[in-house]
This record gives sequence, structure tokens and C-alpha cells, in this order.
Amino acid sequence: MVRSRNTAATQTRKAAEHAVAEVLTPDVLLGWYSTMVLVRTLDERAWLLNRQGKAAILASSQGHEATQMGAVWAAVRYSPSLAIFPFYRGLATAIATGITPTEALLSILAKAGDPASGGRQFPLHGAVMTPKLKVINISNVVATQIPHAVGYALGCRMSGDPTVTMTTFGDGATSEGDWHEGMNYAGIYKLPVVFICENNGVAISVPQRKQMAIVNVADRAAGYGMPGVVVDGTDVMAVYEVVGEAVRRAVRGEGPTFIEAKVVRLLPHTSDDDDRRYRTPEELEDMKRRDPLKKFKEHLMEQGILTAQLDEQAHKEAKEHVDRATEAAEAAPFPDTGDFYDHVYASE
Amino acid sequence: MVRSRNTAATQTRKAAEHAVAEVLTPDVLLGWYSTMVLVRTLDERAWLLNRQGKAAILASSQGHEATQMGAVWAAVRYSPSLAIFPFYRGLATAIATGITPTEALLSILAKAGDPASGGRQFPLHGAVMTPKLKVINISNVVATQIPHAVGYALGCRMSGDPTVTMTTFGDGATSEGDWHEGMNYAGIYKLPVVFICENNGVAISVPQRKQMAIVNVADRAAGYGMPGVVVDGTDVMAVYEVVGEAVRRAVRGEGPTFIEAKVVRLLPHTSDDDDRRYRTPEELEDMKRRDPLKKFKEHLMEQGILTAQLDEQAHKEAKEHVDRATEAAEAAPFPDTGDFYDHVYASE
Amino acid sequence: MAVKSVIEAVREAMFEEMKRDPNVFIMGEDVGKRGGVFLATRGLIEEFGEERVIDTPLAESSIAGIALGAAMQGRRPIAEIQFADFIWPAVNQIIGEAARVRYGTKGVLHVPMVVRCPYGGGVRGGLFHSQSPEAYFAHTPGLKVVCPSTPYDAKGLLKAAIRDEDPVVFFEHKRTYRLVRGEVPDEEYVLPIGVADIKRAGSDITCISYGLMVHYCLEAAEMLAKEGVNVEVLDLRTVRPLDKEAILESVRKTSRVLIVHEDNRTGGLGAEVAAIIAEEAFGHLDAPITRVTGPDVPAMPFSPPLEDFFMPNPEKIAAGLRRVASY
Amino acid sequence: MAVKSVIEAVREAMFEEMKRDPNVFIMGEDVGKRGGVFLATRGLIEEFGEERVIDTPLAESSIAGIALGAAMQGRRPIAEIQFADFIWPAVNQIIGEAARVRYGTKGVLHVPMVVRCPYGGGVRGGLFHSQSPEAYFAHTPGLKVVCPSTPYDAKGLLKAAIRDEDPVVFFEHKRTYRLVRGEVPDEEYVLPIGVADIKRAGSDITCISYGLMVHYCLEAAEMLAKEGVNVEVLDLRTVRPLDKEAILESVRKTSRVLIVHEDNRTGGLGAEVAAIIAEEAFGHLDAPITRVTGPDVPAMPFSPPLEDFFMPNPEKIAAGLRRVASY
Ligand SMILES: Cc1ncc(C[n+]2csc(CCOP(=O)(O)OP(=O)(O)O)c2C)c(N)n1
Ligand SMILES: Cc1ncc(C[n+]2csc(CCOP(=O)(O)OP(=O)(O)O)c2C)c(N)n1
Ligand SMILES: [Mg+2]
Ligand SMILES: [Mg+2]
Repeated sequence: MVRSRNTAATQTRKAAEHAVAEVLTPDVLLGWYSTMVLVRTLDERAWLLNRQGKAAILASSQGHEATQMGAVWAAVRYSPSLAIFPFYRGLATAIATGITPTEALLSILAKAGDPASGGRQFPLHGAVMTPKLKVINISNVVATQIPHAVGYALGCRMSGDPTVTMTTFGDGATSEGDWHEGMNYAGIYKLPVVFICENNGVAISVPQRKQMAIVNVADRAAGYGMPGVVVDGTDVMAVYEVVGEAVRRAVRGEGPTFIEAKVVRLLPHTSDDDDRRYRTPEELEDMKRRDPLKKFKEHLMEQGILTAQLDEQAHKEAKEHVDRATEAAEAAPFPDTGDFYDHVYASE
Repeated sequence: MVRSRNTAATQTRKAAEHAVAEVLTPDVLLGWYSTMVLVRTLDERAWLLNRQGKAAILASSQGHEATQMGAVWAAVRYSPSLAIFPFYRGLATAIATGITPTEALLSILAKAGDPASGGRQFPLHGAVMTPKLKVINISNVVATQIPHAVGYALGCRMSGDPTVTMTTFGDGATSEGDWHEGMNYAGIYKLPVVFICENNGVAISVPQRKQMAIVNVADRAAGYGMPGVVVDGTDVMAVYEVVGEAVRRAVRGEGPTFIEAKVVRLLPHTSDDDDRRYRTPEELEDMKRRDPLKKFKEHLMEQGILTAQLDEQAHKEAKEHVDRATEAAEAAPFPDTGDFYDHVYASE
Repeated sequence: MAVKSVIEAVREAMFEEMKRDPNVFIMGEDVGKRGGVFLATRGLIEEFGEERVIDTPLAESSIAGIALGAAMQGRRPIAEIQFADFIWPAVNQIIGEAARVRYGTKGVLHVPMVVRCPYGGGVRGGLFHSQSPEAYFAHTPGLKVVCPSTPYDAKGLLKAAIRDEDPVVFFEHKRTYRLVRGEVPDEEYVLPIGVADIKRAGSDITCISYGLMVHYCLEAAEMLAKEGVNVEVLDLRTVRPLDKEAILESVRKTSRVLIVHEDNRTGGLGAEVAAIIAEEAFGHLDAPITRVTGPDVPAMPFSPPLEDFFMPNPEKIAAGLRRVASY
Repeated sequence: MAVKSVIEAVREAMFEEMKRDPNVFIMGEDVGKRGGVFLATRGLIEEFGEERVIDTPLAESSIAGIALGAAMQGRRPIAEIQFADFIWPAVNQIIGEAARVRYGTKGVLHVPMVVRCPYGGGVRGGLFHSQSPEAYFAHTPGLKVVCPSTPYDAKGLLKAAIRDEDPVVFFEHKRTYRLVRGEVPDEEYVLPIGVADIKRAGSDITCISYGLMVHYCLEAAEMLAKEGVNVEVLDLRTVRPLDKEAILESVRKTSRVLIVHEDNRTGGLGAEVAAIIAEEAFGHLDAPITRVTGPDVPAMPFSPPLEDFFMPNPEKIAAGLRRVASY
């Protein structure tokens, strides 16, 4: 894990590593691994459903899972309660927050039972609210969620609500004015926000060098008076550590942190995209070497925590789980149009 | 003059100082001084015309003159040709670009002879174009000119036009998304743009600490891959030097520079404002000590370049000049409505 | 009752609502010590502190977007956009986002936020301090859009907007701020959003308007009265939702319509009002539905003769009324 | 003549204009190697290089603002906004700025720029990939707004837009891209902006529309023909400036009007068209001016049954025509 020159975060690093070691028992890590296998299996299934013409559109989180899951797990662990404003590539985020595979597929298939919007929105867009965990993604317009997250955190501070707010977005989002404005505001008022940039080096087809003149977008954090941290986003434990650190910083009232997680986008941008137009087979091969699932598996095997048998079992269970979920979601009804006009305004 | 940690600009500093010494003969400096006196006299007159009900609105450049004039003079000196996208506080910018006091007052009084928009726009808004010098300020919406300047520079590069583009704006403007987006683009494509932030520490009434979490906004430049320079904007020679350096950098094809000139706003935000609501008399007194005109005068007197007699003469000539200009502008006609519908679209 | 100006009414409405509900807060440029550039928030920071009267950075998109986020969290932000001309950077967050939250979350979240916005011309404001962008917002389902004309309406409707569970864009005509004074009750009251008001009853022509123009319509109606034409002046007050019933009822009575607004003609509010009437009161019409509006130039110019030429005024409205009366 | 799709026509128009005029260039997200998400710019970067086909950062306000700056310098940018739903951040630069440059500089500067923008629904795009924001732009003096329905019109009008000396927002209905095919001449041609086109002559009702809906209107007209009602389908093609003469001429002939658009009803393009007719062809009308439009909900929902419910279609249009016919 590389850090940008900002050092505020570094000071608490030792403490964090200690805490991580304490928390991350082999059982916990095996649980993480199974969930990552489940998400990958679900993601592949969803892609298949799209190819079968059953799911209209899909943004895969393959390659982003370690960041998305590590971040949620750390945030849940270290904050009294959490509000997340994720972006559209958040299948792993969703599962980590407790959305079930069936719910995810209901959403992906635009069924009435979609827990986020009842089928009104793109998969997993809308809001899923529990007392301790709020997932809010009201649009797929890039970067608009940054000010939302900042405003939500402001509201929490005003009302004495100790919730920590987290928002995730891609490298592309950092080019938008809303990103700048939101970062600036959070910095001025030291709001309890954790900004997580899942930098996969590409915005659809536009490579990072055409998006910014710098290598680490985390270097911009200093200009907003907040720490900027670069982390290997394919390493779930590393992500867990730095996000945990940032969340505790937020809880202590020390303000926002910007985390740049370097990830890979293993599939095309969405199911509508064909990345062969702009990525070479070599690039794709290269990325596969950074597959977070593969990486985690190798790590756990090296450590003797995961065995081939446990791995096989995880995959088998995941497949069964996703099979059941698929069946349920496919059998579920589409929304009917009876409430089409509801929720434009508050009903009197 | 303080510099932010960015060092690219520093490398050419020695050369610049040398050049400055060569160019800035006592005669040149005296000429500058007279022009600064003229601008101050004109600015005071315009304010008076507002108080007499003759000018609807005015944004004074008192306190910003050294930056505005030093920047234009340097840019004109060191670029083959220049396009400026100034902001609304640009009376000194305008005079430095060759607008006459009469023209300025025609604009301030919204007369038909307003060279920028024929009275359609706020004072000095619109466009004044000569082959070597283009002054473009199409709106008073803060920060919109940043992308315009960047686009203009892009157009110049595309068409092989060696023009250097400069844009000026306040500290407040750096909070806008457009500032971020424009800076980012210029950095990526290394466009020949000089960004000049006239930081007077306040956006109308909002102090810098409520605008950003940092002391030097120039620190943000590194995040866009460009040098950021902080300069005492009340020191015309210092401004001349750093802008000269930035312009030559642009001419050499090395890309954009961000200059933060620390200035003071000696008057209320505009003639509509009453700054006693948010600034103490002590703060105002304090600022007067940083009056760029006073500073330049003291410097020139110390150097034996300016005498009391020459100073008096400069003021006398300025007053006569502004008197004549006022008379002419007051006597000039308002626009008539015959061409009210012209220039909505190209006429066929 | 006391006689107050529109700006006083606006300030009182915010003051009372902030007293009433600790969730209400204000954010915007210069709303703090400065009290807003029109002094709408004067004294509020002294009363409610920096936490509830927030001077923001100069960044409209985030003003709206942060207000939106806070509103989803349960606060009731009043976001001030300093001039309507500067609302454009915030349109993505207002039209693009805020308007769709309730619908897109199927009612799980909503946005009880007010965007206050001084608008309109006749103030020597030129191209970028005179705009009337209400029609853009009125075209947006999910938003409510209010344009009051009097201190009484401004106060009652702003209080309603603050209490409303949905995003309201509240346009205050700058020229009315100090020019228009009127009685405002001492006791608390709230006016319903979406209800038009007959500012002058009449039987011969329905003159429909909102904002500053209502006052010019009333002046024009007096001119026409002297010529024996009895004009009804209907003040829409809310431009989304439109009070269709009030419009149709008046038109059924008079059979003749003049619509007046300061905004450019093409695609302005008058278009929708005319379309409603042409579709739903067609059988009652005795004359073409006529509009007196700002001209189709990009904005109001700065110089006095040009600005005067742009602005609708009582004379131009009276001429329109005569045209309709004599059809 | 060859039969082509709308997307091919759009691509050809850009290709030809870039060949013709070295000042023309393209900028936008993914317009380079990707060829645009709809492949509108496929092959152009290979032909014209990175300098003239620029992949921009993901930042719409600057896409429009930089295009504006380059246009003032003499270039002819074609700025692509990837989906109309993402044009909101750019509205400050398009509506706020570009539209006012010529007026505000009294003609010294102007902005020969095109903003291309795929819009519209029926593509399972949900709330944020289905929007039809053309009315917002059509309300803005200083802009021209084009919404072609066929490959022939798309090509001829896009070439005109690129050659135009003023800012043109060019809306391409996504659903027509591959669905609608038609003859496109091999030789060069340019169509005038601001001229409507009778896509089907008729005598009983004037059915006015633009974009995808024109095709549905034509289908509905065929249904009505079987019922003995002869519908004229007028394709506006340009929604600003409106071809008022063509509208009025058709209405004078038929005396009955149905206006159709996919955008929300209130304040949509239909409002202005209705207002023009109600003001200027009042004496010719035999029936209420009727509209069939998208409903007043914040946007088109994602799920198939909900999307279908939103979209106007030939059946809904035919029902509207019958209503007008039988008044
Ligand atoms: C404002 C806006 N512009 C354009 C788009 C279309 N779009 C969707 S995702 C995307 C690329 C985003 O890239 P990045 O932020 O890096 O995230 P990634 O998809 O790489 O994870 C674009 C251009 C959008 N959704 N919103
Ligand atoms: C987009 C926008 N928002 C608000 C305003 C109103 N306004 C005009 S100047 C100003 C403050 C600008 O401060 P700064 O950029 O620091 O420049 P200064 O006036 O201090 O020189 C504000 C808020 C505006 N013109 N444009
Ligand atoms: Mg990316
Ligand atoms: Mg300032």
C-alpha cells in the first residue's frame, strides 16, 4: 500500500494494524472469502442473465470487490452507524451491506420486489434503509452523490447523529465539478465523511492519463485540507485497514479522509459495452493477474487458512445460493402500474 | 513573494529576475505609476458617479491594481499575442489592455459607446477585440470564464495561433466546479493558459476560512499537474515577474501555470454592498496598509525614481484626464432601441 | 396587521420557521453576517448561530446538492441561490436529482428542501442579474415552484414551502422586495401551495400573471376600467402545480384571456396556461388567448432604455387587454 | 440513394463536415477509440486523429464551456453529451452562457458550436437514461434546438447545425438510432434549420410531433385512415425556432390539432405549439387543441411494464386522434 505525501493518516497506522490483526481471525477471513466468492458468482450470473435478454443492463463489480467489501466491513465495524452513497458499480457494496442475492437479482431483473426502488430504477439504485445502515444511491449521474454524502454528514452533525458517511465513486468522477465542491465543503467543515475512489484507471474507455495530469488522485486531498491515502484496492485486508483508520478518524471528529483504491475493471464498462474497442487482450490478461479474488485466495492458502476443499465448498455453496436466488427472482412478478403515479409528491 | 511547494516555476526564476531588471527602467516604472494613479482616480470617480445615481453598479478594483496591471503588462510583454478572460473586478485590467478612461466610463454609464457591449452588459463585460489583444468577459457568472479560457487556448493550439490565454478570478471562484474542471483540462493537455487568482481573502462577505480548508489555494495546482505560485499581489513588480515567467512557460509549450496573488479589497464588494456589516474598521485600516498604490509609491520614492513633484503631477494629470473622460461619457447618448432585436442569432 | 415589504415578509417567514422547527437551517453565499445581499437573512445568524445560518463557499451545485443530502437526512434546508441567474450550475442537483428522489426511491426518501431565489428584472441588473428562469423549473415534475407577488403571499407561501415535504423552488421577484408593501397579519398563518388568488375580480377579461407583473396587471386593469372593460386579475402565485381549476373557472366566466409574464415568450409559463385553456375551456373562448411577455432575446440588457424596452409594463399590458377586449 | 440508419446518418454528417472544414472537431466522453457509446463517432479518431476527436474527462460543464471557448476562437466544436440525462451539469455553460454570447457582445463574438445529445426513452434506460429535456433548451433565445426523426433529416440537419454560426443543441432520439432506417442521398445535401416537414399529408386533423413520436404518429394516422379520418402528420424537426408558418398553415387547413411528445406534458413543447395556435389560428379551430404526451412523473421508470406505461405509443395517439376527430 502506497501513501500519498499526506501524513495525518499515517500517525494512526500502527494502531490500525494492531486492531486489524485482532479482528481478522481465520474464521472472519474465511467468511470474507466465501462472501467474495458469492459476489463473484452472483455477478457472473447477472451477466449471463443479461446475455439471455433477461436483465436490461449491468455494471459489474468484478475486480472492485476487495475495495467495496473491505470498505463496508471496516465502516460497519468501526462506526456506530453508517450511511453509504455508492456508485453504480456496487454489487459487492450491496452484498456487503446485507442485500441478499435474491434481492439483488430482483433489482437486476427490475422486479417488483427490488428493495431499492421497486423496479423504478437501474439495478440497486434507490434507497435501502435500516436503522444502522443506510444505502442511498438516488441516481446514476456521476459524482452527484458526493454533495449528497457531504450534506448527509452535515445533517448528522446538526442533529447529533453519530453516523459516519461513506461515498464511493470511480476515477472518472473526480473530474466532475461536484466532486471538487463536495470535497471542499467536507474539508472546510471537517465533516465525518470517507471518500473512496475506486480507481480502475479508466472511465468507460478514457484512460487515466486523459482524465488527469497526475498519477495519484489522492494527491488532491491535501488541497482540501484532508488526508489522501493510496491503497491497493485489490487487497481486501489493506482496504479494511485504511478504511477502518479513516472511519475512526471520522468518529473522533477529525474530519474527512480521501482514499484512492487502485483496482481493476475485469469486464467491459457495462453489459452494453465492448471493451475490445479500446483495450488490448494483453491489457486484459495483465489485469486478471490483479484479480482481487485470486489474490485473496492465494493469500489465504499461503497462510494455511484456506484449503482446496474449503474453496471448492465455498464455490459450491455460492452456486447453490445463486441458483436459488435466480429461480426466486425469475419467478417474481414485475411491478404493476397501479402505483405508477405515486410518490411524485407526498400524498396528502 | 512566497511560493507553494511546487518547484517547476522556480527553475526559471533567476532568468526572470534578470529580464525584469533589464526591462524595468525608471521611465517604465514611472509610466506604470502614472497609470496606476490614473486607474485609481478613475475608480474613485466611477464610485462617485454611482453615488450620484448615474452608474447603476460598480465593482472597484482598488487594492487589486498591482496584480491586474502587472499581469497584463507582463503578458503583453512576453507573449506574441494575448487573450484575456478577466472577471468583473477588472477596471485596472481593462485600462492596462488599452481601454481608455472615456471608454471605461461609457461602459460604466451604460452608454451606446460602451466598447464591450454597447451598453447591453454590466460595465466592461462583453468583448473588446484587437488583432494582438482580445479581452473577453461574456458574463458575470463566477468561474464560467475558466473553461472559456481553456477552450480558447485549445482553439489556439489547434489552429497554430501562438496566442497565450490568461484568465483572472477571485478566491471565491476557486470553489466552483468550473474552476476545477477547467484547471484539470488545462493540466492534462498542457495548454498555454495562465490562471491568476486575485485572492483578496473574501468572496463578498465570506472569509477564506469558510471557502477552503487551506491557506494557499495555489497548493491545489500540483493536483492538476501544473506549478502553483504565490505572490504578493500588492507588489506590481513581483506580479510582473511571476506572470512573465508563467507566460514564457506557456510560450515555450510547457503548459499552464496557476498564480495566486494575495491582494486586498479596499472597498465594499460592489457599490451595492456595505462591508461594515462584516468587516471591522480595524480590518479595513489594516488593509489600507497593503494598498498597492501606496506601496509602489513608497518603493519608487525610496529608489529615488519618484519625487513628490512627479507624484503631484501624476495625480493632476490623472484628474484632468478623468474629468475630460467624465464629461465626454456623461454627454454621450444612451443606446437606442432600434437594434434591440439584433444579434440574437446571426442575421441571414 | 402591519404594513411590511416583501423582503421583511420573507425574513419573518424564515425567522418564525426556524424558531418553530430546529431542523430548519439556512445555507448560501453571504447569508451570515452579511445577511444576504438583499438582507433577507439579516439578523438570523445573530439569532440562530453559525450552525444554522451557514455561509457556503461560492459553489451553487454543492449548495443544492448538500442541501439535498441534508434533507434526506431529515433536516429542512433553505438553500439560497444569490440571484436566479446563478442557479444554472445547481440545475443538475435541483432538476436532475432533487426532483426525482421521491419517485426514484418509491417514497423511501424525500427532499423537504427550499431553494430561495431572487429573480426578475427592472433593477438595472443586465443580462446576468435579471433572469426569470421559473419556466424551466415549472416544467419539472417532482418540484414545486412558487412566485409570490405580495408580502402577505410571500410570507404565507414561504412558510408553507419550508413545511412542505417536497423540494420547492421559491422565486422572489427582486423588484418587489422593497417596492411592494402590504398588510401582513401579526398572527401566524400559512398559505397553501398550488392555489391561485383573484387579486381583482372582473367579468370581461381574465388577466393571468404572477410575481411583479401582477401589480402591473392591476394598474392596467384600472386603465381598462376607465374604458368600461372589467378585468379580472388572477395571480397564479404557484407556477407548479398550476391551479388549473381557478384558471378554468375564471375563463369560463370571462371567455377572454390575457396572460402576462416577464420571462421570454416562447416556452414561458404562458404557453402552458394557454395550452390548458385551449384544451379544457375551448368551448368557452370568445377571443384568441393572448400573451404579453418579455421578448425573445437572450436576456434583459443593462442600459436603461434597453431594459425599459424589454420589460412588460402597465401600458403594454393595457394594450394587450384592449386587443383581447376588441376581438 | 442507400438505406441507412439514423446513427449512420449522424456519423456520416460528422465525417463529411470534418473532411470539408478543418475547424470542425469533436469532443466528449468516449468519442475516441470507443467511437462513442452509441458508435456515432466510430472510425473518426482513426481518420482525423486525437487532436480532432478528443476524449474528454468526465465533466460536462467543461465539455460545453471548453467547446464554447474554442468556438469563440474560431473552431467549430461538436460537443457530445453522452446521454441527455447528463446535460444538466452543462446547462450553465449552454443556457447560461453560450446562448447569450452573441447578444451580450453585440455580435462581436459568436458561438458556432453543436451540442449533440442522445435523448429519449423506450430503451430500458430508467430514470437517468431516458430523459427528453428538449423543452428546457427550446425555451432559451440564442439557442437552436433540433430533434430529427429520420436518417435523411438527421444527416441534413446535423450538417446544417455544424455550419450554423450559432449554438445548436442537437437531440438524437436513441430509440431511432438503429430502429429507424431510410433513404439517404449519396450526394451532399444540407437541410435548413427551422423548417418543419409534412411527413404525411391529410385534411382532417393536424398531428404535430418530432423525434421518435413522428413514427408512432404515422402509425396512428394509418389506423385512423382505416376509420375514414385523414390525418396530416407535421414533423417539427426543429423545436427552436419553431416553424410557425407551417404549423398555422396546416391548422388553417384541418381546423383540428393533436400535439404529441414523449416529454412530460406540463410545460413541454406542446404547450408552446398550442399557445401559438390558440393565439394565431383561433378563428380556424373546430376542436380543443389536444395533447398526447408523457405523463407528469419525474422520469421514465426502468421496469418494462412501467416504461411501457410511460411511453406514448400508436394506440394512445390513435385514441387522442379519435377524441379530436369526434369533438
Ligand atoms: C454526469 C455523467 N456523465 C456521464 C455518464 C455516463 N457514464 C456512466 S459511467 C461513466 C464512466 C465512469 O467512470 P469512473 O468514474 O471511472 O467509474 P468506473 O465505471 O470506471 O468504475 C460514464 C461516462 C454519467 N453516468 N453521468
Ligand atoms: C455563479 C455565481 N454565483 C454567485 C455570484 C454572485 N457573486 C458575485 S461576485 C461574488 C463573490 C466573488 O468572490 P471572489 O471570487 O473572491 O472575487 P472578489 O469579488 O472577492 O474579487 C459572488 C458571490 C455570481 N456572480 N456568480
Ligand atoms: Mg474508472
Ligand atoms: Mg475574493
